[in-house]
This record gives sequence, C-alpha cells and structure tokens, in this order.
Amino acid sequence: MNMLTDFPISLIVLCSGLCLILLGLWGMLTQRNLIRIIIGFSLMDTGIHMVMVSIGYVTGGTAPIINDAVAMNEAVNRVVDPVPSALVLTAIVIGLGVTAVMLSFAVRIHKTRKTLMIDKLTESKW
Amino acid sequence: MIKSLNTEDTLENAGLTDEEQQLFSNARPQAYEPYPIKAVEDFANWARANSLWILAFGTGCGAIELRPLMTARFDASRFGVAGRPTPRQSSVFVIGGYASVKTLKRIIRSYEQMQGPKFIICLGICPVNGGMYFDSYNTVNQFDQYLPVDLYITGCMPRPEVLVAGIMELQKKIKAGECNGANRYVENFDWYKANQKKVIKNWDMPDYNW
Amino acid sequence: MVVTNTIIDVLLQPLGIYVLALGAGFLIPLFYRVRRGSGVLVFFAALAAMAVIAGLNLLAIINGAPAIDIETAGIKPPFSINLRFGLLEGGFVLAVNTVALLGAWHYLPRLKQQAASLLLYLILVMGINGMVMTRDLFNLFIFIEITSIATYALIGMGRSDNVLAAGFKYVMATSIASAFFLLGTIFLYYQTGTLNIDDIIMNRDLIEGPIGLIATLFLLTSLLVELKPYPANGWGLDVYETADSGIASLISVGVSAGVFFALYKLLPLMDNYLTSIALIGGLTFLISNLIGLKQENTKRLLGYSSIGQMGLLTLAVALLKQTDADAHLPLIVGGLFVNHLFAKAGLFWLAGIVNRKCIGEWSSGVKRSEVLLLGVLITALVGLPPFPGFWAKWELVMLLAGNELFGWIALILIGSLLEAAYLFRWFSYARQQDSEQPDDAPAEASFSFMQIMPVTIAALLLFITGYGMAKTMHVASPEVFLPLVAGFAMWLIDRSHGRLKNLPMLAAVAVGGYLLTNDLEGINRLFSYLLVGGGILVSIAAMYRNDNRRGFYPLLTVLLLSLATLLRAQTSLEFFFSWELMTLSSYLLVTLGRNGVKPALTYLLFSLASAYFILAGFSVAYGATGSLLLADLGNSGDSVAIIFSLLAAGFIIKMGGFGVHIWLPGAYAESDDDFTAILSAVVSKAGIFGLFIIAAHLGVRSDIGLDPGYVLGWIGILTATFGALMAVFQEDIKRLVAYSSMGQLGYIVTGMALMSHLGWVSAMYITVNHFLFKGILFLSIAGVILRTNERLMYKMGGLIKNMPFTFTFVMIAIIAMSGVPPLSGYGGKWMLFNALMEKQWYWITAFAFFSSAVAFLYMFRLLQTVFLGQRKLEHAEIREAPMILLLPQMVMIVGIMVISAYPKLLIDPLSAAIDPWIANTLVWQGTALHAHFGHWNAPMIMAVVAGVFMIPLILLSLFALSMKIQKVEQFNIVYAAERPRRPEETHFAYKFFAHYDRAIGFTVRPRATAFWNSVVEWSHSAGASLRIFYNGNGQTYALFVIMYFVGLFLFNGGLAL
Amino acid sequence: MIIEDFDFWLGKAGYFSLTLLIVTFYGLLVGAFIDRTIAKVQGRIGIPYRQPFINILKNFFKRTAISHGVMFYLGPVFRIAGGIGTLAFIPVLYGSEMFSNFSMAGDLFLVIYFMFFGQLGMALGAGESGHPYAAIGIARGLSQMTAYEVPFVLAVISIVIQYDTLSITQIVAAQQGGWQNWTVVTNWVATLAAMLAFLGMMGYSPFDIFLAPQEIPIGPPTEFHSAYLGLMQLNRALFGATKLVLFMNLFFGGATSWPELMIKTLLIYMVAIVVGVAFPRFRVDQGIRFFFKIPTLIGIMSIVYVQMMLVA
Repeated sequence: MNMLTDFPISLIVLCSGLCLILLGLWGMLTQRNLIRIIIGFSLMDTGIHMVMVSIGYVTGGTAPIINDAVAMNEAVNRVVDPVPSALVLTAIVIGLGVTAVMLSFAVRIHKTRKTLMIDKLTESKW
Repeated sequence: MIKSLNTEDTLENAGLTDEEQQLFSNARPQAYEPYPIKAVEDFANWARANSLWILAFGTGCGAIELRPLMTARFDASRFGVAGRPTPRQSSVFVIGGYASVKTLKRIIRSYEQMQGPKFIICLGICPVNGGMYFDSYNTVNQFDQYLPVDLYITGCMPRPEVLVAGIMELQKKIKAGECNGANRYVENFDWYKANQKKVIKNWDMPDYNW
Repeated sequence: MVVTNTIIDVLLQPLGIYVLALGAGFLIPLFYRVRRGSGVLVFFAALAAMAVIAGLNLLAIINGAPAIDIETAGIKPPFSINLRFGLLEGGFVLAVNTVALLGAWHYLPRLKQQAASLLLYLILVMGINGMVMTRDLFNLFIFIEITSIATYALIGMGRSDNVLAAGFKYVMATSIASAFFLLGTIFLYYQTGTLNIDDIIMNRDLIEGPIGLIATLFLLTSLLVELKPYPANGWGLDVYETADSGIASLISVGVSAGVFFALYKLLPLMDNYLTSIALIGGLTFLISNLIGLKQENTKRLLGYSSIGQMGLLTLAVALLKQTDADAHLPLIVGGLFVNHLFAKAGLFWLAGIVNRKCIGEWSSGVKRSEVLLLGVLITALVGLPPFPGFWAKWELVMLLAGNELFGWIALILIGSLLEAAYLFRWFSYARQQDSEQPDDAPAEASFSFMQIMPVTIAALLLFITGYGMAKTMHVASPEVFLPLVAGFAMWLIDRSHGRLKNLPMLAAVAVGGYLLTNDLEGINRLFSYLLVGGGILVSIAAMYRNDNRRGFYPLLTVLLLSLATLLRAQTSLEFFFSWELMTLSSYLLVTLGRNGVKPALTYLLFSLASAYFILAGFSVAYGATGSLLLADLGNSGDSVAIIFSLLAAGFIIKMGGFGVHIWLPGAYAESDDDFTAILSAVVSKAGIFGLFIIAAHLGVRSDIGLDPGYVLGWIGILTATFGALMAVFQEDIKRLVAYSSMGQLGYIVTGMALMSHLGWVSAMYITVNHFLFKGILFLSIAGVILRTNERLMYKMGGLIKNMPFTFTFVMIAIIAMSGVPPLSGYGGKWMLFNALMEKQWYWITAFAFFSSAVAFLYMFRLLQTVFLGQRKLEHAEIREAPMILLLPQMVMIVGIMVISAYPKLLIDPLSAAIDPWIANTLVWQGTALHAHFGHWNAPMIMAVVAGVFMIPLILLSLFALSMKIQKVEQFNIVYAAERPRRPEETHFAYKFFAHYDRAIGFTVRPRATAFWNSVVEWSHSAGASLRIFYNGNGQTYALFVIMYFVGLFLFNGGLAL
Repeated sequence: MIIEDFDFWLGKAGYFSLTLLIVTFYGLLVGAFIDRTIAKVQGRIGIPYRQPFINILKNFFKRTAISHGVMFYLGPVFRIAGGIGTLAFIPVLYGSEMFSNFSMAGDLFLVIYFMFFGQLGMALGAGESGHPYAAIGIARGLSQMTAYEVPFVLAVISIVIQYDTLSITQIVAAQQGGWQNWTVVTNWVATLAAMLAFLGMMGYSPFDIFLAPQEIPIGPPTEFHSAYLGLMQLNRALFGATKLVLFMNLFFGGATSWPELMIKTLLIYMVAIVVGVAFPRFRVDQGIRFFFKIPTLIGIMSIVYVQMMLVA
C-alpha cells in the first residue's frame, strides 16, 4: 500500500501539531510553575508552527524551485507552497522573542518575589 | 404714644447681671391722670367696675374660696366677674390669705405686669396683720407694706358670699373713682420697692416687671 | 541637493514613519553613548517627525489627494506587502503619534534612563502605526507582535513591585491571543490562498465550512481579546493598575487604537458576527462601568473606564456596519476615539503626576491647576459639551434612533451614567480640598508647569477637536459657543481679587444676553426677560462677598448665557447642548459651596439622568420624524406619547419632582447662599421652559390623549404637597426654603399639565411670582446667614430688631407666596384653581388647597423662629444686611407690588404669548378678570384691603393717644409669674411642629431617599459580584481567553457543526 | 380707576360701614347669648347681655399698655382688618344691592384665602411678643387649620360643582325658592362635611386647644391687653358672625332680610355650642387626625355624590 497517498505526511504533522497546541495550552493552564508555563507556551508555539507547515504541504510535492525537474505549467500542483514555510520562519523568530521576554519576566519575578508559583502572584485583582 | 426709654428716670435693676440688663426694660412706671372730661372718666369707671377680670392666681389658702365664685351657686359672672389666666388682661388681683415671702415675689411680678387701672383685694385676716402666722418666719404680716391694697375682706376664712359682697363693694369704690392703688404704687414706688427688697432676699428680677 | 530633496520627499511619504523609526532606533544608542541628551534629542526628533509626516499626508488627503498606497519590494500586491494611508488611517496615525509624543514628554524622566527604553518606545509607536496602515494579514500579525513585545518590555520597566506579575499575566493572555491570530491567518490563507486583506475580502466567499468559521473566529477572538472584553480582561486591568502611567496610557489608547483599527479592517470578514461583536462591546461598556463604581484604586479605575470606552467603540463600529452607515464612521468612531485618546491619556498622565494610590487620597494637596485639568478631562470623557465625545454620542444615538435600535440607546445611556458616577466621584474627592486651599502662589504653578504641560495640551486638543466636530455638524455658530467664550474671558481675570469682578460679569451677561435674545419673540422672549434679566438682577447681590471667589464668576457667566442659548435653540441638538452646558456649570457652581461637593455629586447625577431622558426623548422623536427641529416634535405621529413622557420625565427630574427630589435640598442648601437664589429663582425656570416646549409642541399641537397630561398634573400636585409637608419639618432655614420652592414648582407643573389657556397663564404667572419671591427669600436668607453664621433656625430669633428691612421683605415675599390677598400670589392660586375646576380635576384641586394651607405652617415658622420670638444674646449687636444685598430685593418687592395691584400688566403679555398655541379664554371686564367659575378684580381688592386696614389702625392709634404705652424689652413677658432665664430656653423654635409630626409626620418619612440609597447599594453590590472573575490568577485569565473563543464558536453556529 | 367712579366707592363704603356696625353688634350680642346659654346648661344665670360691650369698653379705657414692637402693635390691626375684609367680600343679604358689599371684587376663593390674612398678621404680632406660649398656640392653631381646611374645601368644591359657579351671590341665588332648594337639602353630604369643619373653624371645644386657657394662658393673645385686646374681642365677634354668614350663604340658602339672617346664623352657631358644651377637648394631634379621617371621607363622598347627582 502507498503510505504517501493513503496516509499523507501532512495529516500526521497537522494532527501532532494540534496535539502539541492542546498540550501546550494544558500546560499553560494547569502548571503552577512559571517555567513550566513558559514551556507550555513554547510547546503551543511549536505546535502552531507545525500546523502552518502542514497546511502548505502538497502531497508528494517537491521543493518550490522552478527548474527542469518541475515544469512551469504544473508547478502549481507539484510544488510545495513556499509561503507558509516563509511565514513559519518569521513566526519562530517572534515566538523566540516572546519566550525570551517571558523567561526574563520569570527570572526577575524570582529575584524580587523569591517564588515561581503563579498563584502567589495575585496581589492586584478586582 | 409709644414712649422710648428716656435716660434720666430709669431704674438701675441691680438684681440683674450685666448681660441681663439689656433683656429687661429699666423704665420707671408712671402715674396716669383721669380723663380730662369728668363724664368720660365716670363712664370709664362704670365700665371698669362692671368688668372685673380676676387674675387666676391662687396665692394662699383663700384660693379655694375663689373657685366657687364661678359655680352655679354664686355665679359671680352676673357682676361681670371673670377669671383671666394672664395678668396682662386682668384687672383684679385677689390675695388669697397669707402671702409667704416666696409667693410675694411672684405676686409683685404679676401685679406689676397687670395694666392699670388695677385693683387688689386682700382676702382673710393674714394680709392685715399676719393672723395666725403673725410670727412665722416666712410670711409677711402687713401686705400693704408691699403692694397697694384697695379692699380688705377679713375673716378666717371668709366664705364666697362675703367675697361676692366685697366685689360689689369694690365696684362701688371704683365707680366713685376711689380705687387708684396703681397710682399710689407708682407715686410711692421707692418706698414699696425698699420694703419688698427688705423681705425678698434673692431679688433677681428687674426693679419693675413691665 | 537634488538627492537631499528626493530623500526628503521619500521621508515625507508615510513610509518615512518606519524609516525614521528604525533609523532613529539605530542612531539612538550611538548618540546615547556619546551624550545622553543627544540621544533623547534624536528620539524626540523622530517622534515629532512621525507625527508631522502623518499630519502632512493627512492634510494632503483632506485636501482631496487620493489615498496613498505604498507597495514594497517592487512587486504589486497581493504578491507583496502593501500599506495604505487613507483618511481614517491618517487620522488614527496622527492622533496616536501626537499622543505618543506628548506621552514621551510626560514619561521622559523614566525613559531617558536607558537607551533601550527610548528604543522600545519608538518601536512600540511604529508597531501601532503599522497595525493601522498595513493591508497584509501576516504583516499585521507581525506588527501586533512587535507592539506586544515592546509593550512587554516597557511594562517590565515599571517601578511598582506588582508590575512584573501583572506583566506576566499580560504576556500569557496576549500570547495565546496572538497564537489564535496566527492560526486564523494560516487557515484563511489555506482557504483563500492569499494574505492580502483586500484580496481576502474580495473573495471572502471562498471562506466557508468549519475551517472558514474557525479561521474567522480565531481572528475575531484574538482581536477582541486584545481589546480586553469583559470578563477576559483581568490581565489588562492589572497592567493598567501597576504599570507606569506613561506606559499604561500608551497601552490604553495607542495599542488599543491599533488593535481596534485592525478589527475595523477585518470587519468585512465578520459580517455574520456583527451582532455578537456589538453585544460584547455593549456588555463590556455596561459592566466595566458598573464595576468601576466599586473601584477605589486610581489607575485601575482608569483601566475600567478605558475598557468601557473601547467597548463603546466596538459597539459603535459594529452597529454602524450593521446599519451600513459608513458615512458616519469618521464622525462617530473618530469622535469617540479622539475623545477617549486624549482624555484617557491625559488622565493617566495626571494620575502619574499626582501619584495617589486611591482616589480618596486626592482630597489633599492636589494643586488647583491639576484639579482644573482633571475636571476638563473627566468632563470630556463623560461626553459632556463641548468635547468631541458629546457630539459623537449624540450622532451615534441619533443614528441608532434612526434605525430604531432603542435598546442599544438605553444601554449606552445607562453605561454613560454609571461612568459619570464614578468619574465625578473621583473629581469630587479632588474638589474637596480645593475650597480650603489658599489661592495658589505662582511659584507652585511654575514648578509643576513642565509636568502638566502634556496634560494641558491634551485638554486643549480636546477643545479644538470638539469645536471642529461642532463645525462639521453645523452647530458651531458663534451664538452657541458664546457662553464658553465669555466664560473663558472671565476666567482670564479670575485671579484678580475683590467684588468688582462682578461688574464685568454682569456686563458680559447683559451684552451677551442681549445679543442672544433680542430677536426672540413670544414665550421665549418672556422667558428671556425672566432668565437673563432676572439672572442679572439676582447676581448683582453676589457682590456682597468680597473674597475672590475662584471660578464663581466665569461659571456664572457660562450658566446665565447658556440659559440664553437654551431659549434660542431651534434644533434639539442646540437645545441639548445648552442644556448640558447649563447642567455642568450649575454643578460646578454648587461644588463651590461651603461643603457643597457631596450634594453637588447627587445633583449632577440626577441632572445627567434627566439629560439622558431628554436625549432619549429627542432620539425617539428623531426616529419618528427624521428631523432635529424642535418645531417638528409635534409631527411624530403615534410615538408622541412616549416622547412626551420621556422628555417630561427629564424635565421633572431637573425640577426636583416628587420622588426624584432628593438632590434638591442638598444642592440648594449647601451651595453658596447667593447662588442658591439664582438656582431657585432663575435656573429652575429652565426646566419649566423645557416643559413648556414639550407641552406646546407635543401636548397641544398633536393633541394626545390627556393621560400623560393628567399624570403630569398628579406628579406636580404631589410634588407641591409633599414639598410643603417636608418643608414644615426642617430645622435648616435653607432646606426649608428649598423644599418650599420644590412645592411651588409643583404648582407650575400642574398648571402646565392642564394644557388649557388659563392653566398655562397661571403656570407662567406663578413662574414670574416664584422668581420674585424666591429671589427675595434666598437673598434675605443670605443676609441673615452672613450676619449670624447660623443656618439652624432655632439658633436665631428676634432678628426683626436688627434687620427690619430684611424682615419686611421676607414678610411681603411670604404673604405673596402664601397666596393671601391682596398680594400677587392670590392671582396665581385663583387662576390655577379655576383652571383645575374647569378641567374637572377635582381631586387635584383639593390637594392644591391642602398644600397651600400646609404652606402656611412653614412660612410662619420661617418668620417666627428667625425674626420674631426671643433674640439671642450674641445676636444683640448684628447689623442689617448689606445694601448690595437689599437692593435687588427692593426691586423685586416693587415688582410684586405692581403685579399685585395691576396683574393685567403681566397677564396680558402672557396670554398674548400663549395665544398662538391655545386660543385666549380670558374675559376682562375693566380690571376684573372673569373665568368660567369665578371673577377676580385685583385693584379693587387692593383698595378694599387698604381701606379696611386703615379703619382699625386709626381706631387703635386714637386710643393709643389716651394711654401711656411703654416700649419694653424681650424678657418683659408674662412667664407664669416667673422670669425667663435665657433666650435659648424661652424661644419656642426647635421642633416647632412636633405635634403635626405626631399627627401626620409618617407621610414624610424619607422614603425616596431610602429608595435611592438602596439603588446605589444594589448597583455597588452588582458591581462587586460581577468582578469576582478577576481573581488575579494569570491562568484563570488565560482560561477566560480560551473560553471566549469557545463561547464565540458555540454562539456562532459551532453547535450546528 | 378709583378716582373716576368716586361716588360708587363712597356709596359702597357707606353701605358697608352700616353692614359692619350691624354685624359687629349682632356678633357681640350673639356672644352674650351663647354665654348665657352655656350658663343655663351649667345651672347659672350668666352674664348680662351688655357684658361683651362693657368688656371691650373697659379694655379700651385702660390707661397703661406696653408694646413689644411694631408687629406687636400692628398684629391686632391685621387681625380685625382680616375680619372686616372677609365680611367686605361676602354679600350679606341676598337681593339687596345695599348689603352686597364688595362681593363684585372676588369670589368664594377670595373669601377663603382672605380669612388667612388676619390669622397671619395676628400670628406675626403674637410672635413678636416673644412669649413662647404665643408661638405654641399659633403652631397649634395653624396645624389645626390645615386639618379642617380639607373637609371644608372638599365641601366647597362639591357645591361649586353643584352650582357651577364660584360667586357667592349666584350660589345663594341658586338656593332661593324654599327650603327644599337649600344646599343642606340638595347636597347634605357636603353640608355635613362643612359643618364638621365648622366646629374646628369656630374654635370651641373640642377644638380649642390652641387657646387652652389653663395650659398655655389663652395662647396667641397671651401678651395682648388694653386696646389691643379690645380690637381682638371686636374681631372675635365680627369674624365669628362673618363665618356664620358665609356658612349660611353657602349651605342654608342665604338670607333676604336681617331677621332671617340672625335666626339662621344663630341656629348654625348653636351647632358649635352644643358640641362644645358636650365634648371635652382634643389634643391637637388628635384633632388633626380626626379631621383627616371621618370629615375628609365625607368630603370626598360629597364630591362623588354631587357628580352622581349631576349625572342623574
């Protein structure tokens, strides 16, 4: 049987990406420790990236390089959409930035408050 | 005429504190002349005689004799007698027997607040010579030392009939124009006042209670 | 040379904004190394340049240039990112950059400590600009993220120790939101194959099925969450509370603005969700304002307010889309946005300058200038004239009315009232210390000058934009703005001392009033004599105080002139504008009183409630007729009854009608004594005028069934009765007269409600009389209070000996008020009763009789306990009231006497003015006025009374000649053979009518007050129970964000899948 | 306007002073009569008929007096001016131009409101006397006034509806032609309410708390004496008679001749007297509550009654 047709790789990536997102959300919502929350966030981020990549994938497609391997006219069907990949790159960078900021917050919170438990950080409410 | 206080003949009201001075008038009472026309004066006296308003102020044991006056048995209202709760409006003051010093002070105040012509009837023997209280420490013996009396009704205690007779007698005197106790009081004001102050130790009133 | 020119041209393109931002971003650290100052210089230069560029391009577009499309990478979209700079974009960008510039000025002390913060600030602003301008979905995401990261970093720089925790919550929530955005973007791309927003919109029909739904919902959720909807906004509130004011302001106005604009851009994709968007916006507006009631922390309060404002914007934009009225977008959304932008930013900065944790702490040591700014900004935020918010709200309400979305109108008005409640409570705190604060020295002003400059500029910008909006709505005629201008002119000389300030004020009001009212005719002209002329007459007395009364004269100018503009209002908009102006100025004047701040707040809230009722009424009328002209009110078909009821309710509240009167005694009693006279004698007539307007246009023109009129009549008479009853039991002289004037107004309402010629004549006649005798009474009382420093009547007494003139005036005024012949009051009563009988309102007639009998009780009490009886020892020396206070009273006494002797002089013009509305039914036989039932010959009555008064007087005097009458002193009284000890115990004044209280006092127990207190209680506890979601835990907030998506999903057909 | 028809005023004034004399004289006489009646009830003989006159003369013949101030001096003047004026606005005899007084100047409302004139002035005078009892008395009197006004006004409204006019002359005219046309017959409910109010108005027991002689020495007039008191006694007679005339006009068909007037008013007066001698005194709040209960109810019923009557 043909793995590629019956069970496209993109579907696997998509599913695992979605799972990762849910996992990350679960982590963000349940873990009390800031570091774990950040980990949850980056899991979610990664999941999103996987989803993006999988969206752009065309089953059995090749790299989007127009040469003799791929003719101009059938490029649209045979070439993997390059845009999502481009987007993912940017998204990764941004995710990195956010993660960095979160970590720096965590560090400074630990400096000042000597705790990393998020449910200790509820002074300002109502 | 509304007469404002003119400074020369005023009373010093020694009995009052400084801040009370402004609250009481310090004017000296003044005698009034009869009306220039004789007829008018007679008519006025007739009216006064036939409308005797007695101050409802029982000053001694005789006060109990005043009450029956208005009842069905004696009905003094036939003679124009009526009780009046405020001295401003009453013209007759019935001294009901002995006058203790404490009461005397109130009697004086009430009498001075009555508007002339005004008359005093002394009921019983005590106001004449002290009667059975002649040596009491706190009753005055001769009432006319302190206020001018127009009529004495002696006895201890005279019954209402006598009181009615006395009232009629008073009416005669008023009609004859012989009841000018108010003026006598004013003319000998200082003498009366001295006597009053002699017995009344805590004199915290103005010298004349307008 | 050419090169530089081209460079400049390039830079002046909108793209220059980014170039400058990034370039400066690289330069700043360099210069910073060299010299800190130079780095700051570059920073400011860049910011300023960004603002200037935006301004220039916007100007070009306004002058007709086409919207600028910027294409990058030399390829046409959709294959490249493109930006657009149109009218709306330009406006947003310009506003945001201006605020950013001012904010940087305010925040400089912190910013310049490190180069990084300068850089971040710049990036943040650039990100916002990008969010506004970009037309590429993914690029939008990038800009959002840039902004967010810069924001995170700047938040992290905050001083307060909770700021880190708050920031972390913020990061959590917004990162989840942006994850949603990213997912939405990619799914959209999956379906449409493009990232260009225009393309996506163009072929939006490709977006279908579950994926399309989820994609759009992801975008929507993330944008909405960034706008902090209730309840998924705890993280935002925490940041507002803890972050530095400079940052908080930028988040509140800048970032929100960007996100809001992004939402607006993507709205074409959201057609199916407009209802839910509007609902979310509305609920957020309502609930956050409700919770704000309970808030004490200054910055968190501002947070609630700005969340509410964003909710209102969302609501507005969604509804505008739904009713596809994009033409109104610039006016409404732009107006609301600019209003929120400047006011909120200014408030945040002010909060930062004053730096008090709780609003309660503002009551000490806040400088006068700061309080002034606070007032201006809060006024703008609440949407009172002349600020943009006012016009925008009006336009919005009218638009909604045009589409008959009255539910939304109600929601908006209630929310605004709640917002006004807590914002003005804050202002009241700040106002309190102002009174005992000495007139501020110039030194203090100079040293805080640099600090408050940005706030001041924001306030000025608000004024300017407000005027601009007025211009675009064609109401910026000089007449309408004359009150403000004159008031400003008076404010310039406000620092000068002494009573002479009154003269220019009088001159200004006289001239302005003449200009405004000289071309009026009919009933408006009569009212103009009463309001303007009467106002001037009464305010002459204000000269009796020689202290420099900061703010009094400017506000009084505004008040009196706004009354004039009220009279000449042709459209409901002008009317409402003047009305709000009057409300505002009178509120501020009340706060000037000794301890008038608290009652003033009640007064303001009730006045605003009344104003909103009026607004609602006008909106319904507009919905029915499509015209703003007051004259067209009558043509509004079958909705006349509801319009009449709404407007009448508004005016009744303003006049202190039965049940909504509780603001009245406080406001009257606690404001300055001479201003109370103006308030009662003059200002209260504005409500009557309004009532007349609606009675004339609605009651008569389109003769509705009498039911609203009959109800109005009952309200009026109950007001009269209970006003009189409550006046009987007062100990405070000013409260007594306040209740009495409440009662008098009740008669007038009843007269108006009669809708008959005689009824209206009587109402107007009583109005004139009420002006005369209430003016006299309050001015006399002002004199008495001036001399005795007492307001409790039982502490006075026997003052007739010291103040004979005042006593005489009060006596005449009271006889006139009581309606005892021969003075003028009788005429009013007579006409009223005749009109009532003709109308067969017998029960109301009986009530009117009873209340006028009850009135005797308090009137006599006023004379007895103040002027008669026993004089206190300490009052032995006091003098007659000052001449300047007596002068106006004399004039009014003359007026009373003339009217009493020849009422024809007054009744003829009144009847003539009413004739066009209702045909004249008065029959004159010589000097006698004949009605259907009775007749009334005033001059003859006057003559007879004079005659019969002479007989006994002569008799008594004759007998007095024959007596020795001794003038005696106050203690020479029969006292049961005792002597009085002290005047205090001899003067029978305290609880004067205790027996009456025992008999029927149970009818006047303060039920209305209790009711309104419970209303306050309930709204507070509602707010308290609505804010339990904000438990301060970041994870809960994150959960809310996710729940929000789920909720939207289920609400919008997720169940169908 | 006063100048142009001077003779009209002269004539009116002349006739009115005649009315004034008659009514005052009659009022004093009735006072004595009532006093004697009460005396008979108590088994006494009572005062001579001349007594009221003598009392007044005596007071005018007083030779000393005090004054607490201008209002104190003017108080009694206001009081009796109120009495005279009220009489001046009431047509005394029906159909006689001579005794119609100045009723063309105003209607029933005018009379009702002008009654307050004297009370207000008197209250001010008594107030300046500085006597607490005076103030207490006035406070009570005014409160009671507000209470008995209610049934009275309801009755008045009722008869105004009935006769469709406010002019007293026309109200009387409508009752001419036999007793069956009197208001007391045609609108007995209103009359009942008005007569209950009348009790309060006359100030006899049980509604005489405001000049309770023993408790607060006759209340408002406590400080008044001499000629002041004389004026007030005159007014008490005059004003009492005036009120009687008013009630006679409104409810008992008016009068066409003096004898008729005197008989009718005397009978009306007797109502107050009979109640007065039979009942003890109400406390003031009891009095107020009394008027707000039954009499007010009757008054309300009277309006309903008259409306039903007109419908029928």
